[in-house]
Amino acid sequence: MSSETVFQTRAEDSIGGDFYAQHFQEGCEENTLVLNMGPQHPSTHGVLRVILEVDGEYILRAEPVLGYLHRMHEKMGEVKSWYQFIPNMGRVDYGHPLAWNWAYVGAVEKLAGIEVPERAEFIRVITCELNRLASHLLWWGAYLLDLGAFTPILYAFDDREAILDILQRPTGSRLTYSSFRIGGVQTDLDEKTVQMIRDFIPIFRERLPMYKALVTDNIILRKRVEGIGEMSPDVIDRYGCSGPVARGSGIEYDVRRNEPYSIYDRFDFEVPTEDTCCAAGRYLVRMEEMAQTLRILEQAVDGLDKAEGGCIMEKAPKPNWKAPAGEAWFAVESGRGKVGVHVVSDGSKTPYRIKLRSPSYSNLSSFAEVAEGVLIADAVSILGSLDLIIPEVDR
Amino acid sequence: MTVFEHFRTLCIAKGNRASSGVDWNVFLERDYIVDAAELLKYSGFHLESVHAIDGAEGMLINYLFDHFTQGERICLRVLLNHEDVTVDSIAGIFQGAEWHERETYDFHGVMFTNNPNMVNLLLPAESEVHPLVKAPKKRVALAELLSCGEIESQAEGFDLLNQKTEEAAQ
Amino acid sequence: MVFNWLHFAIILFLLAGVLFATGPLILAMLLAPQSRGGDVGMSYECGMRPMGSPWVRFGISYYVYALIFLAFDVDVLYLFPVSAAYRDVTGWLPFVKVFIFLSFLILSIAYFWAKGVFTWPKKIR
Amino acid sequence: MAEKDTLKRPDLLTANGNYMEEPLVNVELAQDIMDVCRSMSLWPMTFGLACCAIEMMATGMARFDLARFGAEVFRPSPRQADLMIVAGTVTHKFAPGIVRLYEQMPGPKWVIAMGNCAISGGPFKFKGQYNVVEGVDKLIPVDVYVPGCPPRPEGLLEGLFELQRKITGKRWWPVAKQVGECS
Repeated sequence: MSSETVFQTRAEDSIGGDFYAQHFQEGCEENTLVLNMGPQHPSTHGVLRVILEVDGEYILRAEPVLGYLHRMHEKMGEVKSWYQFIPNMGRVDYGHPLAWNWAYVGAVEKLAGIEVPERAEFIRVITCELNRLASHLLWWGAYLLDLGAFTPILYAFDDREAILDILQRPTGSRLTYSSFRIGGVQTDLDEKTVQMIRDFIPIFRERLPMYKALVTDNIILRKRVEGIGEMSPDVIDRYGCSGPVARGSGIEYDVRRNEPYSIYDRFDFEVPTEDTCCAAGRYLVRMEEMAQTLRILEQAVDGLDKAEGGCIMEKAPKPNWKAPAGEAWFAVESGRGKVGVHVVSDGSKTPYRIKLRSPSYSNLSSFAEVAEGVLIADAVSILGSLDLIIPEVDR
Repeated sequence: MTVFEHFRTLCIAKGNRASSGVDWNVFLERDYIVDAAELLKYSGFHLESVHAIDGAEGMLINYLFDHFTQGERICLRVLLNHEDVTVDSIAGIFQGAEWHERETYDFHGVMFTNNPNMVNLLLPAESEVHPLVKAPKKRVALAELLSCGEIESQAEGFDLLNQKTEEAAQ
Repeated sequence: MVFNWLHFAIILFLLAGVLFATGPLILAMLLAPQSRGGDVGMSYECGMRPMGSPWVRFGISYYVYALIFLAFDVDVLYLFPVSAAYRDVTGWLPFVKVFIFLSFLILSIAYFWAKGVFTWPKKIR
Repeated sequence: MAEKDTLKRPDLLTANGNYMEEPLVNVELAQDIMDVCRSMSLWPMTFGLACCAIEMMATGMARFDLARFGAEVFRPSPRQADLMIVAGTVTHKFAPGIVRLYEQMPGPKWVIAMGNCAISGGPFKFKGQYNVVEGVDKLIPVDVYVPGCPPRPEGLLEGLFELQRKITGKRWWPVAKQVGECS
């Protein structure tokens, strides 16, 4: 069989697209091209697929198509027991899994009226904030890689590895943590881990100015992000965006501040905002957030010694524990925004319904409107500035 | 709860943020959801989530709204019969609702009329399976599932939550 | 014309160049197993089946930019002999001649500038 | 679809009719030399599906440095790649895409199934599941399985060594000591 016949056999049906492309094409203008960006695309950070209608290099319309990584977390919630569902939370968002851990565990604790020991709260804050740093570093490296700068990701992963070395001691894993338990955390922080964190904070604090000099002040980066992807506060409102995306548009909203959970009301930190509403604003907010996270970490590590109680409550729920009937909604701030978990229980061993509200999902839903009329190259910049984690979008 | 002072609601219940995370639970008739969403839009609320709970009495659609500055979480709830799970879309007011509604269609088979793009979002295209719909035997009465808090006002003939209050009284 | 070693070297150089470029391709064709059948021949579009014909209107702005660059690149070639021979000339006449040539280039830049080739809108909607 | 039927061969790689044609010059010595060359410069495709993709990235970064073993050139396009690292969960929706991408890779090509999801569906295999392909080997032939959820970068490196051993028939790198053996 020669290569020509191979080409011919597939040529006829190769222009058909699939259901979504055909559905999308119905609204197309004449002489435009329908182009798939993703699922296998390095700058969509996973398997996001965006169908674009392009006129030359300009995007006339864009429609994200989701579900290429739909992993049935909500269905699993109805099948697994209250405890068995915790590992799922480590896999919803691989960037900041501890926030999801916390959202789920917090919702169940709220439902059952469980009080968590003070020390456990401190450990949760420390590990969660370390994880936030790792998440922002991952975003930073990957975003700059999308924009064409390769070196920063090497620096970012260098620092990230230092964080993972610390985090794998109390959580037992490098990436998909599921160390939170209903009523506390799995493992206590030992002396060495605390010392590692204390050593890490000044080192990382020195790196931040270097990142600023190396990347943030770079004219090429500035040209790629400034004025790109403008999202007015109205857009934020209508799409329900949260986290750095909302703060980059001048909305001072952080769940840790506006709806303080756990012990976040004890810490002194600022909620950085930028009024530029563009990708540069979101970039700067995240960079500033890293500095603020270090501040929280410092205070939390200092407070850990004085905290009372153990790492988990006495008489913590057993594996076949039954939650009381009722419902609870719990929101936490993850690296991407507001994570919400709505648990509904009928009083049995398994949850009746679990709804996971993910921030990336709402942030991404605004993309179709924001990307209208921009260059394809800028669409990459916009997608990156939203900091997408696809498993979290698809769940 | 001044937003819904002059609005036709079935029931308004004051929840407790510390115990259930929602400040106000507002039950609405099916036809009023778009007007209610518009009201909330002008009061500066943003949409957090739209999702359904499959209960014995029917499909309960929850619309969660939050406010960036006031910090008040409102849950609008619409009960739909299992025979006719159709409700108006609020995607015209909160564009972010489009995806949430499509997801609800995927999981629970709830049809949202006037949604601009009513195709499968997460499941494969034209998939007819709605995985989170429960078998009729496994459905539990909503009164047992919900914890709405104190009932402030209630329309006549609305007795979805009454069973719960009786239980609590006993 | 006498065929001397220099010519032979040039031919050798050419041959080596051609081999350097085509050698790996030929080797791969001979030695590598070939993947056949299925969607091998389909154009790659991020793993999805392409939609519609690719023969549509496309953005010209970059190509105009690239063409201008190419044209100027070739023009620079003309300036090399000038710069090599310039130190042997006397008087202003050669300077004026080169300047006339360059002034046309400058005019063309001004023309493209006025046409807006160098500025692309960031957003069209 | 008559032509497609003629494609049916016993050695099909995918259900869609992809197969591998023998090289024109099938001399053993030449192939052996080529195999060593191939195994020492594997070009993986950037094919991060889920969580494992981050560990795959970490493997490519400075600390674990995949470049030491000649596999650091991550290519976004299957046309330039000869190794597909399936790093993450494969869903029914994306299954045709994965098969297509595999078919679009030129020969010779290899597949590493990285992580439990790609091996068997992993944690997402449960009664009543509706969207996850239970193992990417149901779609495309897999050469090396790297278990873990996600595997540590060392695990992926070991998987790469195993693939190199599979291609050349020889292990090229020292074997790590067992835990407890180290003094």
